[in-house]
Amino acid sequence: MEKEEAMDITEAFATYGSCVEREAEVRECVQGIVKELEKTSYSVTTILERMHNAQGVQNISKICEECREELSKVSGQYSDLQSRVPPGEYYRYHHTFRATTQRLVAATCLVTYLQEARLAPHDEVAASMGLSTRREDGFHLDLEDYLQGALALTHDLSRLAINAVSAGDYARPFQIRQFLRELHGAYSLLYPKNELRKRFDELKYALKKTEEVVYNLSLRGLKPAETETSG
Amino acid sequence: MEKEEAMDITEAFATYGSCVEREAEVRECVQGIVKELEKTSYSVTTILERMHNAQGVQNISKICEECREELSKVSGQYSDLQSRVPPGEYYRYHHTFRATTQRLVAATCLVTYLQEARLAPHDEVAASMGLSTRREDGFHLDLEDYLQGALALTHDLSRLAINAVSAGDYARPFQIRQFLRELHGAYSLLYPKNELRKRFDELKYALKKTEEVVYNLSLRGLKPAETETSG
Amino acid sequence: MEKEEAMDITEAFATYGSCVEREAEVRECVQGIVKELEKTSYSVTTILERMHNAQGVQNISKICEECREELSKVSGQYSDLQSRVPPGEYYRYHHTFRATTQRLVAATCLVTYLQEARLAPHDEVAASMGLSTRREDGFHLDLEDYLQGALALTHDLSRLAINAVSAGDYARPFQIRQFLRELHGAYSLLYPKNELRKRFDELKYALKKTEEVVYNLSLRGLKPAETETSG
Amino acid sequence: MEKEEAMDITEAFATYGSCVEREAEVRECVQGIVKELEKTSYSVTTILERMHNAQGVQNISKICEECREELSKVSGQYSDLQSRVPPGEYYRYHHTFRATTQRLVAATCLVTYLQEARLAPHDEVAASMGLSTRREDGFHLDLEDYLQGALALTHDLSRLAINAVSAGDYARPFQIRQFLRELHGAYSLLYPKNELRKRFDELKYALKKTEEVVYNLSLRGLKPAETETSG
Amino acid sequence: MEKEEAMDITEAFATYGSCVEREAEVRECVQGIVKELEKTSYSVTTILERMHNAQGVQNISKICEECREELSKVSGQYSDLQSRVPPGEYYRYHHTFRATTQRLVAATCLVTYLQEARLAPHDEVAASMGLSTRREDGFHLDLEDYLQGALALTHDLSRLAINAVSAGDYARPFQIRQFLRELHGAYSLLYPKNELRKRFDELKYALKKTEEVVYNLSLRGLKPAETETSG
Amino acid sequence: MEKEEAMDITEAFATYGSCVEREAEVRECVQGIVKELEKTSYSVTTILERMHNAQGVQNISKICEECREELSKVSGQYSDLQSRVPPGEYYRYHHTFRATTQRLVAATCLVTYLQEARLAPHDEVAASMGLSTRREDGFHLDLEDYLQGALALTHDLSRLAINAVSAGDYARPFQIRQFLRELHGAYSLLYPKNELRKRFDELKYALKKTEEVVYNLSLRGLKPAETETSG
Amino acid sequence: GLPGTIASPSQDTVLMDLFREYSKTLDKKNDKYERVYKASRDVTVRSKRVIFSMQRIPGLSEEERETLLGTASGDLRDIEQTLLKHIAMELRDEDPYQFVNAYTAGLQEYIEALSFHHFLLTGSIVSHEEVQRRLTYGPQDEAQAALVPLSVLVRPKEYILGVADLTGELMRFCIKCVSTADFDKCYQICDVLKAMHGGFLSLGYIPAKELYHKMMVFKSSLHKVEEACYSLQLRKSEVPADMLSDVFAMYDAEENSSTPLL
Amino acid sequence: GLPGTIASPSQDTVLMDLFREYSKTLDKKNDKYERVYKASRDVTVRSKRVIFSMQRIPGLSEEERETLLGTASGDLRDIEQTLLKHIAMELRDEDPYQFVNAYTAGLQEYIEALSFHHFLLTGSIVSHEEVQRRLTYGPQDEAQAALVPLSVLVRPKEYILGVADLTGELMRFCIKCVSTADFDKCYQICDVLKAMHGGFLSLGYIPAKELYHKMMVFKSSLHKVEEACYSLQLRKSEVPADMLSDVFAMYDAEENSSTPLL
Ligand SMILES: [Mn+2]
Ligand SMILES: [Mn+2]
Repeated sequence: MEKEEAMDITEAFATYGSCVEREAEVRECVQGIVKELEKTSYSVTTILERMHNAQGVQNISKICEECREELSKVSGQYSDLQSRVPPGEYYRYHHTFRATTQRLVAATCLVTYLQEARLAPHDEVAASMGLSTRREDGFHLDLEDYLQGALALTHDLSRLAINAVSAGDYARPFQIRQFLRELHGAYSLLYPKNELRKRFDELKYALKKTEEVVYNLSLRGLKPAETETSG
Repeated sequence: MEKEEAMDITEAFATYGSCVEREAEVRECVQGIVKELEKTSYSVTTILERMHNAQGVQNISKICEECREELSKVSGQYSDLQSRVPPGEYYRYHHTFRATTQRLVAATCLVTYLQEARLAPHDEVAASMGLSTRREDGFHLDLEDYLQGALALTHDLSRLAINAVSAGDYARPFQIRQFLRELHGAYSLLYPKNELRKRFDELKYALKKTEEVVYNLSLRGLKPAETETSG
Repeated sequence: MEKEEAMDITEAFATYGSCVEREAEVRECVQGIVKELEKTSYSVTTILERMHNAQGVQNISKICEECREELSKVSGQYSDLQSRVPPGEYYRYHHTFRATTQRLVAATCLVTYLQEARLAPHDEVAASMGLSTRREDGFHLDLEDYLQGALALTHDLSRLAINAVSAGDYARPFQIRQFLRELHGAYSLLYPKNELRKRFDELKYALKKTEEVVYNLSLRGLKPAETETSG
Repeated sequence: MEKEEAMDITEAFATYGSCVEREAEVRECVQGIVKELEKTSYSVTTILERMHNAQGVQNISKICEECREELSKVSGQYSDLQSRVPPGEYYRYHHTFRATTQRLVAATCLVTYLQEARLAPHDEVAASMGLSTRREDGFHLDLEDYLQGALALTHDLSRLAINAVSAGDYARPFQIRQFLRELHGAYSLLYPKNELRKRFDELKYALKKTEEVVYNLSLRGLKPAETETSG
Repeated sequence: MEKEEAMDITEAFATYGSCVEREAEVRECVQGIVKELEKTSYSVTTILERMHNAQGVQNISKICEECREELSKVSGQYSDLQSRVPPGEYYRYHHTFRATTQRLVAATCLVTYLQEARLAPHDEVAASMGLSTRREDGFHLDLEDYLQGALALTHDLSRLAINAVSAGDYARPFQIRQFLRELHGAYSLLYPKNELRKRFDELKYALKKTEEVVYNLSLRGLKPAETETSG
Repeated sequence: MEKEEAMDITEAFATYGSCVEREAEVRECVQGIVKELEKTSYSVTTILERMHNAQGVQNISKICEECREELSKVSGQYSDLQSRVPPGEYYRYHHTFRATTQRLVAATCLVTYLQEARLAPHDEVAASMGLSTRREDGFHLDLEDYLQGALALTHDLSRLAINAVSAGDYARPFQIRQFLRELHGAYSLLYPKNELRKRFDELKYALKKTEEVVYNLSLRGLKPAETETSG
Repeated sequence: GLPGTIASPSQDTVLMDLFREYSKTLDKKNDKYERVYKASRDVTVRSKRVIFSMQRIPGLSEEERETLLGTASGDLRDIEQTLLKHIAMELRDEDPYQFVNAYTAGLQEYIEALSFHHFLLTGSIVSHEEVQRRLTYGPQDEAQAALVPLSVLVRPKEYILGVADLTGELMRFCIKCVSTADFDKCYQICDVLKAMHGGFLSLGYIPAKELYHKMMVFKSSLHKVEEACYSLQLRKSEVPADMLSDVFAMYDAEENSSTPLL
Repeated sequence: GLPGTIASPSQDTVLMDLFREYSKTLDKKNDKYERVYKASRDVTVRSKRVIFSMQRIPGLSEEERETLLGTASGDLRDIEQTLLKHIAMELRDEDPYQFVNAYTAGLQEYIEALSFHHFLLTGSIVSHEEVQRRLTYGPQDEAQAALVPLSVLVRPKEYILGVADLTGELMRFCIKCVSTADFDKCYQICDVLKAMHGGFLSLGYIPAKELYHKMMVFKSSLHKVEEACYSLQLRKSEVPADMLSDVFAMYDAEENSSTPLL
């Protein structure tokens, strides 16, 4: 009787063994795709860097177009990822692509702001990355990742305010200040905690810096006429 | 235009805020249920402890019945848990109930062994806990948790071998040795790594200990006639 | 206005500072007395160490008497302590004498066990230390300290089981196992957590060790006649 | 047989031991020469520190000459080093002189920038240190060491931008910003990782700092005439 | 035979025990005196803190006088310490008063700088603390403690530069920068390593911070007339 | 005025610099000698390791002789060290040779125990190392180093008890237990604290291990005749 | 049972009965601890919200500011009268030090919120007495009048730790004030922080590890505020004093109406 | 460009061109490193499997044992001829020390497997020379005959670290042998481990942190094996030597046929 039993165990464990192996394969495959996403994210960052140049400030719309093109790859990469992560196991691999996703959210939100002077909401960003916003759909853009990513653009904006002045564009700091104020108001509704709180504090610094630029321009009468409407 | 925009953001963020809050509630609720599971696990352990007493060795079947009764609660508790964990978020909360689940697997496997002298396979254990074995079903008994839990009974078995001798039951050590050998063979198929490897090494020690008991009995001619068939 | 403000704050810090100082004084004084208690505890431990010698096993009753005498000092030392701790602030200084109290409880319980083969209950131990058992009485023997202290004797008992065999006393391991099992049953009722849990694990280990001694004796037919029924 | 066995092992350990010793000897000798290089590097750093003084900003060409003279010692010291490191074992001892080499590269590149407003390329720096650029030649200037070293001058440049303004030299910050941007563009091509990534982040920080200086000058109309085109 | 031996050991260890106790007494006594030094050190720090207040900058000479008075206690406390430390055991207790001594050196040097705009040398500081500078004299002010202590004032100076500006004193940052540069030059001669190296890096940081203050003042034309030559 | 001042500082720091360098030389020299002591210590350990071999137990006296020869070098090495450490600075370098000294004390005490079954006292060990026992003599064998070193042999003894049984020597564990008990009694007189306490705990552990060996031998009737009385 | 004999089954039952008693006693204490701990956690959450809402003040109009402070005042009163009172009732007739670890975190956060509110209203730091007074509850009806007054013990430690946390909030508030050009508030905060720094220093060596860590955070907050004041001074330096108001008028023209005038 | 002038666009291009070159060089090296690293990882995985399969030996029949060792031998040969040879080809004409970090882990695991296999076959520890010999590949055809022989550099360090890891496997093997009553093997392992312990001690202070950690693990393995031998000796002590064989005969009667006779 036990003989038979033992064979059953052996069989069962042979099956278990192959399950365990398959999992290791999935993990490796996921890491490979995340590397690709990482590369795209790096390219976009490199393109965006150009907006801080004197010429860049004047060519922002062109820079944004280039970014959009690069970002358009992301959708396919996430679809690859999605096809590798078994349904129901999104959170099993979440930590491996979390940081990269947040960087891509930041880049997307920055481009949207530069093109349309508004914050891209969760669903819009998710859609542009080929992702759902709903957990029920399995593979999605997690709300927290969106919220953290979107808050990561403040540093670049306050730097842009400075460089715009050097390049003679006096209107932009006023616009940026306005946007940062709105962001501040919006995030205030969330009672930010932990990681988000840190980023929120960075927003305060970015806002302070931009306010100083605006103050300095005002002091010197370098306030552009056309900002009246957006200030 | 921006005014309107700002309002949209505000609205969107109010929604985001309530999402974030709901999540904190789920987490707390999950922890509450895990505490209940923990209590059941503790009760079963306390009942099982009695098998090491002199009287216990003779009453193992009664002890096992009591355990079964206690373990029958588990199914309802997991169903509670399942109803709280949103679909697709199993692995988001997995770490909170992982250790407890493994302990319950260990108890279940131990009872099954004591009653039927065989290892309960993954599907059987999962079924007795009211769980699926398939990840696709969302809430399930993870294979790794089963494998680690099932390997955790070796310590108790080698202790039972010792106490059985003190209580004059000379047959049991022979049975236990046989079972540990089969376990060893089965787990060998998995090339155990990391945590599982540690438990596998413990199995080796349990086996060594039981072998020594068997040797000591053999040396003194205390080998029971009826073990011939199962040895 | 700021001047005044600054003074308010300075005052608040001065109050805090003097409060910290007063507490430090009481603590220092308490620590002085605790050192005395510590010395008594150390003496008792040194006396008890002798029971592990070959001659010791035969002289346990004499060793116990010596311990009792040394322990009789404790009552006066606690009364000193009591006079130093302001009423209603028992738990303010509790951590300074907690560990020592537990060691003394352990020693008292060990002596009582060796003399009378039973666990000294909370009120009895408290009385022998000149303490109340009720929080309402201010300075008392905390229940948790009793429970942790009483559980600390298991290590010494399992060691005694070993040394008793070397000294030819084969009955004692059977008694010790019996006592450890009773302790295990009793403490199981408490659902031990945290610190108590660690000690409970030590009890389990001591029990296992002692079970092995009993097994070795049983195997060799060295079971004493009167333990036949419970072995 | 065991005797013989033991001897084999002993021999293996003796071989390993003597190998370790030989390596330790070479390493000690190498470290001695590295100390000399370190001293030269320290001298150059001390000379360069003077450029931050008010008088220094005006005497940069003189400071650079002094540095060149000090740096001319380096070539002989590397030739010493080369004679000590066995052929084909360059990377065996690489870690002992790596940090120092990078510091010397940084100093060399800084001097070249101050004299000629350009980045000294790999081969030029290697030549000035008496080294080859090709691994096949054995002792050479590792490309990565060059790249990391060359990136280490950014901190000093952003500090110079600040001090130049204090000393009334308003053109230099514009030049430095230009150079840091070029560096940024060039290094972006490398997809910097690990150690290089950290240095790249320092470059970003230095660039941002310098941009702020340029902004402050621009705001106050202190832009020098010839930078109008690129500012 | 063993009996006798055991007695010898007991006797020897009784002697060792009393040695160990005597030592513990010395240590305790030394720690008591160090606590007193500690208190003086904290008083001086509290007084010095006032220089950062808006009114403080104008009252620096008064603040310094108060410090001097407090520091005059130090000499007696060190003489106490000296009487307790057995000859030849200075370095046995060195670590217990090392940190405190360095803090006192720092305070002394800071006061001297504020009063006389120069660095107090080793012998002068030692004399003011009632100590020798020579190791042969046993109890002395160790050169390293002086060097580390004197370097510990840089953080406070760069903070003072900031607060002086807030209080409308624009000349002080220029003076502080000058002093920090001289310190930098002097400490460069020591080729600082280890602990001193860390403090030297702090000096560099403080210098950089102060240079930024000077830059901000220069940028706004707030350079005081007399520093024109050295700024 | 500042000019002159600056020069003074430079001069003073040049002097300080040469002091600092001289010290570094002494330290380096001391470390060199300590390395030699280290080597001797390792040789002795390697020789002693042989006593754990199957044949080793029978050759203990020969092993001890070899150790003595090796240990005889120590005296000269300490005399070298003494000549390098300036008077009054023993405790300045104490930490550099402390661990090595303790290892040498441990080896010496172990050899003495193996040869004469007694603990070598402080003065005897010091004498064999060519050292004084008195602090007043400057360079000496510190009492604490002796006490800690002598307690470091317990691990090796409990291991020897095990290996002696494997080699068929059943009497040795009884002797070792006796010696460890005496050590325990002796060190109990010191009321061990801190580092010594840790070693004392190791002694307790070694004693317990050895008691288990004695128990296992007693259980099997392998008690040697002459230890009957003290076992 | 005498030595050498085995404890009888009745002894076993005696032991088990005793431990059943012990278990009840332990459970009672643990349950109370748990209830106090949960209440304290709720105090933390709600106090954090009050603090956060007050952080919105810079940039608001005087009117909005007053409304907001009024709401905060109500919230604080509510925390005192529900959660903290609940804790006080649990602690009645207990040694409060026994449960202090259960409620210290919540109490500190409440003190942080209260002192923040008090600072915004009065510009001063709330006193220890005032805090203790607010958490001492008078008798509610005749029957209870004879009892010891109900209260939550506020040790100086909780008071100081709560106030130490306040410094971080003041720093954040100050940074926001620089943005909204509320210069007076910045200088006021800087002065208060410096006074507190002096207070901390006067304590000398602080044995509490907690406080030591908070001191480090506090120091960095102080430096940030000092630098903010320094940069305000630099701003001011570029405009002759009499020109300043004109500049600000111009500067504010483009502000929307919700920004306060200087 | 001269000082004071701004680098021209052409200089910019020159710089960018240079860095494109640098980038290529870096990529080439990184890619090679990556390839070697991946191959090394595969060596690790496959060596671990070989080790694991050999751990099954205790309790097997002589015949089964030989089959198993034969398979292991083939697997090892395969690892050498594919993966490790691949690494050797990558390293041809390179400074091997440059890539040593990429393949050290795999090489150590291979040495662990090889020395385990060698020990089970011969009872001795494979020599460093033998390992190096196996990883030195002769010319494959005429065209290559003139080249330096292809090889993976085995530093004494890798050899020692691999052998240090072997000790853990020997401990596991020994514990299993106690279960299956293969006493001779236990004593043999104990002797070898003691000899190795002496070897490690003779090295004196070991500067490599890695090796230090392995030493600690080794020591605990050694103690476990010593205690196993001690308990075997205790077992033996209870039966007169001439009775022993009878006892074992009895003991083995109930074993299934796959358990070897003593
Ligand atoms: Mn806060
Ligand atoms: Mn291994």
